[in-house]
Order: sequence, then structure tokens, then C-alpha cells
Amino acid sequence: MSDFTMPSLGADMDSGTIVEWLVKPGDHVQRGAPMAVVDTDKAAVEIETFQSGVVGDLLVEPGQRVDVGTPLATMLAAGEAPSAAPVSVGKAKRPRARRVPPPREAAAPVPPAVPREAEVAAAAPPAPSPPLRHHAAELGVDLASVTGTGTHGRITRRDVDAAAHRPRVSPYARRLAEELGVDLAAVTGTGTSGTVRAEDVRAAAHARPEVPPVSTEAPRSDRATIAALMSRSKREIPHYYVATTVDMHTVVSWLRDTNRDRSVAERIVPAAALLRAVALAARRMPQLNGFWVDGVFVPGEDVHVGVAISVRRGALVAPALRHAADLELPVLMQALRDLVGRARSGRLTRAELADPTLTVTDLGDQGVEEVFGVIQPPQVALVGIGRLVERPWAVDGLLGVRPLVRLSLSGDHRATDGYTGARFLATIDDLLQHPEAL
Amino acid sequence: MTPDQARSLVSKQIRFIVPDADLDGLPPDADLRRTLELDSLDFLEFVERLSKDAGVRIDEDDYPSLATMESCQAFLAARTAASD
Amino acid sequence: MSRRRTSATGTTGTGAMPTQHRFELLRQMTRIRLFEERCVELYSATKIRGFLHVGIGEEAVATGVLTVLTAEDSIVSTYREHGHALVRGLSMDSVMAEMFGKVTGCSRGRGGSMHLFDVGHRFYGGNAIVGGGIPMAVGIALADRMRHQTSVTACFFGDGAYAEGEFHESANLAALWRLPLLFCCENNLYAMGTAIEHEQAETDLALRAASYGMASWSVDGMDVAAVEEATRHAVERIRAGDGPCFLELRTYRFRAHSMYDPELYRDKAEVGHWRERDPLELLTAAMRADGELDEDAFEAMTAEARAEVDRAVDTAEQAPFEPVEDLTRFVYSEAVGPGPTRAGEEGAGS
Amino acid sequence: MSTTLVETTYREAMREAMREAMQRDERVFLMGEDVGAYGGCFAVSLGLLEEFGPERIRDTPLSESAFVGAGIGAAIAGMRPIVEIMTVNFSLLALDQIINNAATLSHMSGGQVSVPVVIRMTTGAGRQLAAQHSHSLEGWYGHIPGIKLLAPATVEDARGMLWPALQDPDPVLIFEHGTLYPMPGSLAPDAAPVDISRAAVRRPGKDVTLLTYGGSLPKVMAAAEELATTGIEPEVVDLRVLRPLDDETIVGSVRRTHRAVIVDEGWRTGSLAAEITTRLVEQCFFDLDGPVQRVCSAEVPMPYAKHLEEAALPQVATIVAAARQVVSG
Repeated sequence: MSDFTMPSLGADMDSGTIVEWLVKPGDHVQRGAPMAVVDTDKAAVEIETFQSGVVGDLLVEPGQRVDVGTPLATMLAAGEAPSAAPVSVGKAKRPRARRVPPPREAAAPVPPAVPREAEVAAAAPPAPSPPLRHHAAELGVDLASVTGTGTHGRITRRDVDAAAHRPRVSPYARRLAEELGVDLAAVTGTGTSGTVRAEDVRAAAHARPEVPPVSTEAPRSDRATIAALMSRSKREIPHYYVATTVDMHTVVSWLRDTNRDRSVAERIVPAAALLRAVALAARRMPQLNGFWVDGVFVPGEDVHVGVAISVRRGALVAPALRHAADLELPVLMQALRDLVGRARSGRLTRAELADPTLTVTDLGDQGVEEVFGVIQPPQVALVGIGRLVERPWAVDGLLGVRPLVRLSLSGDHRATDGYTGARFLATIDDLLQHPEAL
Repeated sequence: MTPDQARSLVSKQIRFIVPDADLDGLPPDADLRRTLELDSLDFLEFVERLSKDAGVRIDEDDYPSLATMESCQAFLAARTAASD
Repeated sequence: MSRRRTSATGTTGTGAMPTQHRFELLRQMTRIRLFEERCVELYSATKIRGFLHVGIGEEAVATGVLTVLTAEDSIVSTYREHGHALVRGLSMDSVMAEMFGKVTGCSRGRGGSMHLFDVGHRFYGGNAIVGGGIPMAVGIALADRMRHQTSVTACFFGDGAYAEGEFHESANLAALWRLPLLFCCENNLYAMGTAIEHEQAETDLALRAASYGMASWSVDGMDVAAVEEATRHAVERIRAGDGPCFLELRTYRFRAHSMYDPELYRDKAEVGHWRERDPLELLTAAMRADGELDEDAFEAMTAEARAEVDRAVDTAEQAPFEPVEDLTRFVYSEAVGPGPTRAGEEGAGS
Repeated sequence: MSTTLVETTYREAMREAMREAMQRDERVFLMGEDVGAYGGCFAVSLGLLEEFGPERIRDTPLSESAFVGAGIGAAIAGMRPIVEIMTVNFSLLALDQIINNAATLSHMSGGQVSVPVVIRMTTGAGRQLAAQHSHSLEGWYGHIPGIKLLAPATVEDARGMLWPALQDPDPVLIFEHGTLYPMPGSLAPDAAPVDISRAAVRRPGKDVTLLTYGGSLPKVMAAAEELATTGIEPEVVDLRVLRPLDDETIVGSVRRTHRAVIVDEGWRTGSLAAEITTRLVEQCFFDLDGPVQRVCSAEVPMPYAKHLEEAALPQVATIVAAARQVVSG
């Protein structure tokens, strides 16, 4: 017994439909005899048998489309008996289970597909938060053009900021910037429509200060080095000083509310809020966030706030709280605790010790109300923070007791002037009045 | 919690933050933050360890009652008594 | 050079041909027939892909012409070339392996049914472009003539190619330069689906070929003896330097143009009529009539031919494919010392 | 052997190359329309018929498909033919033989058949021959694996490329720009064969790489001189080989200058210049200080009127402008 199967009649034919059987079970056929008419997509063609013999069962009915190679009929060698049930001509018998694969719908029902994590993620990323939309609008960034790097594709503040500073840069210039460690955001392009070209990057690189080699082993600058640094600062930097009093009522009450339902480990101290405000203000006013080198101001590549930390036995260190402008308040708090802890145990990283872009001295805990500090060269600004004190204070014409703090700015008059310093402090004050946005 | 237990527990936490603190010579009513130069972060860590070790809840409003060693002992005794 | 048109009507009964030779012609035609019938089956079973054009019914043309040619002669064929290749001496294994796309195929599995190559046998391939091979055949003949060789180049093409510009340009050039070229036009009356009277203004192709100033004959392409006799006559003239000759070999293919062809353009009666002149049966009948057919030998020969096909299929099934890493090999010739030393490359030169 | 240089022209250099090849190798012969009695449409083969006879200098009927196919067949059968197609415009009639046979046989036959034929064609515009006689189709042929393409742009290359091309076992197409034939030059009497696989830096420089080939080389050299007077130091690279392209030299130059202008008489779309631009983006993207500039023919059938033809073709001024654009832009 053997099969007569659906032949392939062309390279592009993978199935065919029986139009009409030309033989019936029991017929004797010679090799080459036409067995049936098959319709492919192009035309109806007679198909032939390659063996002589007797037609057995017709397995496929006219009108049924089957793949190439599918058994259409059984062929009996001469003398073999056809299967018991006589079959009327033209009507194909039900395909016997043994030879024909079970029809697909009989398979076990497939459980409804549970949307896997990937499918959920494929849904549109969460809409940007209102403050973010406000921030983007402020920087003139079209959120639709920004691809989020947060979880589920959420657009983060950093994405918006990055989008705001996306100058056109030639590939060679981009590579050169990377090699020379130049911050492209700070390079102004001289090519058409502001494209940054290679020579722009080279120019920026020449202007950049040589970062003093800092070894991680010396977490504590001893008195002598501090003395040298301070005298150089006084000698070279024409300091100007401005100060202001900030009503901390809004911040303090907001902190009390949020701390109530935070574990001790997550509580936020006012100093962190102040640092956050300084960082955000520095991002808005980059002229105070950088270095004065060989007569040229070189902006910092990002806001790294140096935090002056007294490390036991009178030593002083001011490691940087890196990318402080990007750290949401709770995150900044943890970073601050971690930084102070490591500063005290001498485990600061090289990056943290490399020059912060401006420094903050908070001597409130030491009880003084006002600090006028010395700028750390080659920085161009130092913010001083005094003690949080309860003082009589006029609010909307009425006298009340409010928690107040004295903020001061020591500025390098070569890089900026009092006007800018004053606006900087005002910006910090304004930020502190909206603690929820810190 | 007895005053002595409270005292040893407070000393342990302070020594963790200020390893070389001279606790023996520390007057019981001395202001811990000023004498031991604890800034707000140090104090926060002290409060965190104290509440974990003593198993008591310490809110920001309780901070004034942790100003001296004496007040700490009283606070802990009172707070744990409620639960003994 | 004679311009006249002659028409040789061959007879299968000439006694001149020795029995052993007639039996060998029968054997060759049987090998081709069984090989191509198996190819049709293999194609239906998707073992052979692409295009497959069988010449079942035209065996006498390949056998009659190629039995006359010598090892130094060259052949350029078309896509209906299995018969030419097998009679010329390409092993059935290498041709079947090529149809299976295996690396042991005569073209490393890269050519398939339409591009069988064997330079060792001076078989310069089939060609899928109708008429595409004819100009090359002119060049091969030119090279032989320039090197004062007596080789003949046989170029096969169909009645369809007869309408291609490349044929007319080549016929004129070959006749103009009196090149040793044998034009073999297998006129099977159909250019794929177009009957000859719908594709040629003048259907007497030999008559038209004579107008290029070369000797031309019409031959009964179903009678292998007639084909051989006409070929022998033409080749003698060519070797004598009389320039190219043209043979119109009137034949017929019993199956479709290719595997996919509903044959709407002809009716069964016509096919039936031509089947009555099946070249294999014509020869066996003639040999029986002359009492020259040893039935046992005939049976043994057929069985051996069938076995040869079976072996070819088995070896092709087992044979490996060409490693993909060799994909780009031979796009350019591989350095084989100072200039390739292939057959036909023995010319002098620094 | 005297070492004094011989004054000659591009045309005579190519003729001398053919004469030398036929003297050295009896397998070599020339075939094409009017190459014999007429002496060649551009007089390149003048005098060869008298010296080598009609067997080896074969005038052909106007049957490009047949005689190019015959050249391919003769090469297969052991000869080393030089087939002259009068101009690239007529080579369209022989595309089937060149692409389906010459370029394909070696690979398709599993390496059995090789086709050592050389096909020469005149190419390019600039002589007011109008649309059907002014094509530059090097880009098309450069698309085909299995053949090699040469574009001799100097007298030295015209003299030295033919012999190595004839030694090559594969088909080699040589494009000779029509305007180059009368170009004067000096050569050693026994000029040696030249390399046919590398591009050549015709003028070293540092500010921008000018890539070109064939008939455009003189214009590019003139543009380079003009740019030099304005303080821009261009490097001129003559491709010489259009397939396979000498990526190493091309990329090496652009890596140094960081800017590229490609001058190609073909139409910009799908041109050789398009292919080279893609390779520059693939291989030296981070070296590019500005987008690659292409100076190609206007995408029009070449007009007859002189002022229109000049407007359609790359010119010194347009090359200089493109270079300035990429340097300062």
C-alpha cells in the first residue's frame, strides 16, 4: 500500500485544491495516468500517478485545499483488497485517524493569555507629572520629543534638562569632547545654526582648568593645606558678600508633616532642604556654578555641591554632593547622610573629592546665626547658612514668631557681581517657599 | 526599663557616633548635642539607633526630651514603662 | 561555399550503422528518459526546486548530435539540457546532485537544472537566458579557429531563441568569419506556450538560416539515425573549413514546457500523434525489424539504466551542501598560479 | 635604454599598451566596431591593423551582444581578447552578456569557468554629444560582483593598466573618458605596468578630501589649486579602481581631513558617489566634522546646448563651493 500525494507543480506552489477526481477506488491505473484535476492559484491542472496499481481510498474531498505532500488517496499493489467500506465515486471518505493529523480545533483549549509584564510595559509610558510639564515648558522643551529613561519609559527631570541642552554637534566634535573631557552643553558652536565643530571643542578644552590631582587617601586636609588654600583664595579672589533672612516656616511645617509618616531613617532635616534649594538655584544660574581659570569662567558640567563637613579633631573637608540638582529631596537626604558618614570614616571617592562646582557651609548646628565664608578656589561662590532661630517676624502686617535662617553668599567678583549674587539668594528663598517641589 | 539600663543603652549609641566621647566625665545634665558637637545629622542617627535598640517610637516632638543624658534616661524609662 | 539548402530525410533502416552502435544510441536515450522521468517525480516531492525543463521526447537530438562530436569539441546548451549533459559524459551522479543543490553537483549546487557546467568535458553550461549562450559559442569557435584547431563548437537552442536578436547577430558574425560552429536548433514547435506559427513569420527555419550564407538542413529530430547522419555531414564540412552549419532538428516534447504548465496551448491528440513517433520506440522497432535487438541485453540495459538513476538519487540525497562560508568563493577566480590552467587554456603567452 | 621621457598623449599611451600586449602574448587580440580599417572611432587603434593583420584586429558588425559575447566565449576558450565597445552608451545592448555571462559564469559554475576578457569603453559627457552619447554608467557596472572596473585618468595609467588587466583571470572593464584622449603627458619609453587595486593620492592635503575618478580628475585638481590660494589645503584622491573600491585609501584620507567631497559625473541617485558616501558613514562616522558633499551631474538627460551641458556637469566652481561649504559650514 502506498500514498498518492498532492504534488508540487511549481516553486511557488505550497498547497492545492482537488477540483475533481478522475478515478474511483478499485480502478486499475497505469504509471502516468491522470488521477485528479487540481486547482492551484493560477490554473487547473491534471495530476498523474507515478506508479501503476489499483486506486484504494480517496482521502480528500473535492473542494478541500491541502498542502503539498498531503496524502490524497491510497494506492494498492495489484491484488491487494481495497478497504471494506465501498465508497461512492467523487465523495471522499472521512480521513482515517491513523493517517491524517487530527483537525486543529480538537486540540485542548488554550488558556486566555495573561498579559505578561512585557505587554504591560509596551503600553504608553506614564504621563509626565505636572511639575515636570511646568519645568519642560519653562525650558522650552517639547515633551513629545523626549524619550524617558525612567522606569516604564517615564520622563525624568534629567531627561528634560538633557533635551534642553541638545546642541547640534558633529560626530567628530562629539568624539573629541569625550576624549578631552569637555562638557558639550557648555560649548557654543560656531558652525551653521550653532553646530558645535571640532575647533569649538578644542577651544573649550584649552580654556578648561587643570583639575588638581586629588588623592583619595588624604580625606582630611591638614591645617597647613587649608591655610595655603585659604590664603590663596583671599589673595586672588576679590570676594563680595551679600546676605538675606529666609522665613523657614513653610519648610519647617512641611517637613514636620512629611516626617510624621516617615521612619526615622527616612526623616529629612532642614539642612537637606537648604542644600536642595542651593543646588536648584545653581542650575538656574550657571554663572555661579563653575570655575575661574586663567581669566576665563568655565561652567561646571553639572551641579556638584560641596558640603563643608567638620571631621573630628578640627580637620575640614568639603566633598561634593554630585548631581545635587537632579536628586529629589528624599534622595538628596540619603545621599547627604551617606556622604557625611563616609567623610568621617575617610572613604570618599575621587569624584567626590574632585572640585565641587560651588560650596555650602552650614554652621547652624554650631550655633552661629550668620556665616561669611572664604571661597574654595577655583570655585566662584560659597553659600553660608546660619542657625535656625525663632524670631519675631512681620507676616502680612501682623507680628508673629517665625523660624528664620540667615543665608549669605561669598562671590568672586571676577566671575559675577553683587546683582547676580543677590538674585541667587532670592532664588533660593523662593525655592524654599515651595518645599513640595524640592 | 531601669535607669541604669537606659543609661548604658544611651551611652552605647553615643559611643557609636562619637567613639572617643568622654561619657564618664559627662555631667548628667550637659546638653549632649553641644558638648559632643553633634550636628543635626549626628543627632538624627542617634535618635534612629536609640529607637531601634530600645524598641520605642520617637517623634520629632520628643527630641527636646533627649537633650541630656538625664532626660534620655527618664524618657526611655517612661516610654518603656508604658509597655512593660 | 554552398548556399543551397538541403534537407536530409534520414531513415532508421540504413544498414550502414553497426548494431552495437545502434544499441549504444538506444542505451543513451534510455538513460536520458529514465533520468528525466525520475526528475519529474522528485520535483513533485519537492526534492528538486526552482525550474525544471525536461526534454522527454527530444532524446534523439542530443544523442544523435553529440555522438558525432569528439572530446576536443565544445558544447553550449540551454536550460533544457539534461540530455545534452548526460550524453556528453557528465556523470549522472554529478547532474542529479546539482539538481539537489549539493556541493558534489557539477556546478557545486549553484547552477541547478538550468546551469550544468563541466569544463573537463568542454560542456560550457546551460543558459537560462533564451539565446544567451549563442554569442559565447561564436567566441569559442573564434578562439579555436584563431588557434588553428579543428575543434567544432555545437550550440543548442530552441525555435523560441530563433526570434532573439542575439541569434541573428551571431549567425551573421559566424558566417561572416566562417567560424567552426554548428547551430543546432531544436524546433519542438512551441516557444513555451506559443506555437511556432504565432512566433515566426517564416516557420521553415533552415530556409531562413541559409540566407546567412551557411549550409542548413532540416532533420527529423525523432529519428536518431537521421540526426546522427546529418550531424556527421555538417561536422565534416565545418572541419574542412567551410564555415558554420545550421541544423533544424524537428522534434517534440511530450511533457509540459516546465513543471508548471497547464498546456492550454495544445491538445492531447497532437501529443498523442507525436508519441507514436517516440524516438526510443522508433529505434527499438527498427532494430527488432532488422533482427538486431537482443531482448535480454535490452532488458538488462534498461534495468542497469534504472539502477544508475536510483544510485544517482541516493548519492544526491546523502551528499553534503556547500558550506555557507564558501558563499563568495569564485565570484572572482581564485589564484591558481600563473594564470589559470583550465582546459582550453594551453595557448602560449608570457 | 634611454631614460629620457617621451612626450605622448592618453590616446597614444593606450594604443602603445595594446601594441605591447599583442607583441608579448599571441592570445591577445582586439575586436570591436571600426577598430581595424577605420583605426578606431577615437583613433586609439590607429595603425594596429597594418601591424597585426585582420585576424587579430577584428572589425565587427554592429552587433554588441554578439561580439561582446564572442569575446567572452573566446576568453573562456583560452584567448585574452580586448573587446572595444565604442561607447558606454552602446554597452547597454551587451548588458545581458556582461552581467548574465561574464560576471556570473565563474561563481555559477563553481569556479570551473573563468573569463579573462578586457572590455574597453569610452565614457562621459562634455563634448555636446547630447543625452544618448553622454552617459556615465560606472555606478551601474560598479554594482555587479564578478567584474572589475578601472578608470585610468592619467597618461601613465592609460599606458600601464591594460597589461595587468589582461593578466587578470576575471573580466575587467576599462572606462576611458572621452575628453582625456588628447591629454598630453610624458612617459618612460619602457613604461612599466601599474597597480590596478589601489586608489592614488594625487595631491596631499589636510583640510578636506576631494574624491574623484576618470574625466573629473583635471577639474578637481584645478579646484584644489584654487582652494589652496584661499588657505584651504585639499587632499585629492583619484579612485583609479571603481570596483572593488579601495576603502583603505579613501577612509584613511577622510580620517585625516575629517571632511569629504565626492566628484562623480554620474547622476547622484544610486551613483558611485552614493556608495562611497555610505562607506564613509559606515567606516568613519565619528571622524566626520560635517556632512559628505557630492558634486554630481544634474539629474537630467544630458542636453546638447553647451551652456546647458556645462550647467548640468560638475565644474571647478561647484567643486570649490562644495569644499568651502564642508570646511567652513
